[in-house]
Amino acid sequence: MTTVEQPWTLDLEVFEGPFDLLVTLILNEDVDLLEVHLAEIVLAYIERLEARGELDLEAATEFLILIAALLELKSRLMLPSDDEEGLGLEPAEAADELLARLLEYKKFRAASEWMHARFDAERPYSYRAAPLPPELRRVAFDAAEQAYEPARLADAMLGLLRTPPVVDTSHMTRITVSLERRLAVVRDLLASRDSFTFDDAVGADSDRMTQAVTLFALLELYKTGELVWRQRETFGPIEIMVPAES
Amino acid sequence: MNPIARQVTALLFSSPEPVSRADLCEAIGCAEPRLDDAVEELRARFAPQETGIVLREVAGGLTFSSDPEADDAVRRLLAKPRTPPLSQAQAECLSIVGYLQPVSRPEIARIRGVNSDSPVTTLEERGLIEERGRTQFGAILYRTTPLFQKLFGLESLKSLPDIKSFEPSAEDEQQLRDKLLKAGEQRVS
Amino acid sequence: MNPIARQVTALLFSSPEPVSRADLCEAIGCAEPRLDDAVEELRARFAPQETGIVLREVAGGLTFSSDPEADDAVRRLLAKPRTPPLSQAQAECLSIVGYLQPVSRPEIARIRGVNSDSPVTTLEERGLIEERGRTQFGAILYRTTPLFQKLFGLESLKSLPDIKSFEPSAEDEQQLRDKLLKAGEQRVS
Repeated sequence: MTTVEQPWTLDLEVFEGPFDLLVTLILNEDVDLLEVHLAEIVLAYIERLEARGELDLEAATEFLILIAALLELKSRLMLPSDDEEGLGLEPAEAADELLARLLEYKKFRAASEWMHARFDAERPYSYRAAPLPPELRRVAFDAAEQAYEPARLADAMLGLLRTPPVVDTSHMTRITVSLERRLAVVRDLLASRDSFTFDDAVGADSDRMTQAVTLFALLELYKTGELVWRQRETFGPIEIMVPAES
Repeated sequence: MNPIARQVTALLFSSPEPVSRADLCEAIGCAEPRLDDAVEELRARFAPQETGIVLREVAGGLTFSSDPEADDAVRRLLAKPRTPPLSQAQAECLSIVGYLQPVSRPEIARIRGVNSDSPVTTLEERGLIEERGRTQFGAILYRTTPLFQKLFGLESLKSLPDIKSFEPSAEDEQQLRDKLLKAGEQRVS
Repeated sequence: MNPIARQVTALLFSSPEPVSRADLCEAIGCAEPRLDDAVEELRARFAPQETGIVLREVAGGLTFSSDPEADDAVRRLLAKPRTPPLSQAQAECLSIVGYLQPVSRPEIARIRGVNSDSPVTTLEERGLIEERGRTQFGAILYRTTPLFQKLFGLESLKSLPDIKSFEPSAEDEQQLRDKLLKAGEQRVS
């Protein structure tokens, strides 16, 4: 396995959404995925969204979910399949599902390139912008005959009365961890102690989503200068500190 | 046709207003005498009973119009009854105005869960709905027109299909309105 | 030009929208074969680099546009900014609506993996897509508009390239699968 000396850089400007990024990432021949630090990509991606002035937590969450799917795939591959209990999908199925979605996305991505090319090719054609005179836009009352069915109005009304069913989100509790809440927890810790560890910040029996969102909260606070952190050894505890006054 | 004459043709075709010779020269980037030559060529090419389009020199400059020999056909084409099929957005707005009238634009948008200015304007242009006063906050209220009844073959507004038979809880107009607003909010959230 | 060709020219010039062959026949009062001959004559007359106006067959009908060779001059005259290009997000949403119509916002978001409300709204504002009914759960469904066909030079939706031509090849698929599994395995270490 080759070692990549030069950190691989990713021009995030060109990506639309996490599928786009993932497809590229996975298919890029020059990239050894071992060398790609997912955390850096997450950070760069979020920063890009923020720089564009559209840090949309929903989009950020979608992205985290996608990255999580990749990590989850990995973790499931670690387990012998008969050990799996209560997990909805077998690893192969999980991979198939992700693959199917990536392929579907890739198809429309290709179609969008055709749309771009066609749109550009057609732009130099100008059509006449001479609208109909207002008197020709409606039928004269005397000449009017029945043209529409009243049932159409009732159908439209009934459509408007329908409401979406209440969606059962119990299986999604993992992603209801709020960034604001995690930020508050970390800030409280910073206010009460000089230093603490990542494990302190997430709590003893936290789930993966809490860990991911807490990490995101730490990245945010690191960026704003509210904290510094260090990890003395690989896989060692992450220490978080209030920055020294300069 | 020579290239400048072709450009003049494209310009006159694209502009909704007559164009002065000075503006034509500037847009094309050519000198006035060369433009005059091109206009002469166009005058012959787009003469009456030549192509169906005629070149005219009016107060503001040069312009094209359709050849008067085709007036009857043009009228037949454009004066066809303007009753194109209703889009879904238009049908929804029309049914809201039909059943709840008078109703304001913001209320229509709340019920549908999306901005509805464009379909409302089209319905008004087509004469299916009209303004009828304003709310206390100044929003325009709409109601249906007699033309609406004629185009739907309705003797009166009472002949609108009965919603109660589908939606028994919508006893009266106020209940229907409340239900619709609630459904609209749920769809948006 | 023969009289029917002249009438067709006048009609296409006057109508703000493309006109179907059937409507042309009806307005002129002529049989379809004679119309077809006239259209052939127009096609030669209003070919690119002939007169500055070109005949186009789009959105289910015939229409004129200015010749692309005059694009720069037209823009200078009308002081028209170039139509803003499609953003990548808009192009993806437009492809999904174009091929899957009618399709709802949540479905578009599912395929793209990101919330797509903003590009969908922009496409609607640009007149390229429009509402077409609702799903059984009340989500608005979208389809493309005739303007989409016009701006993309499509005679009808059937003129879109076969969606199969965009499907990743079996080779691509295999490669993606291998790499995906490999990515999963590598991460185990």
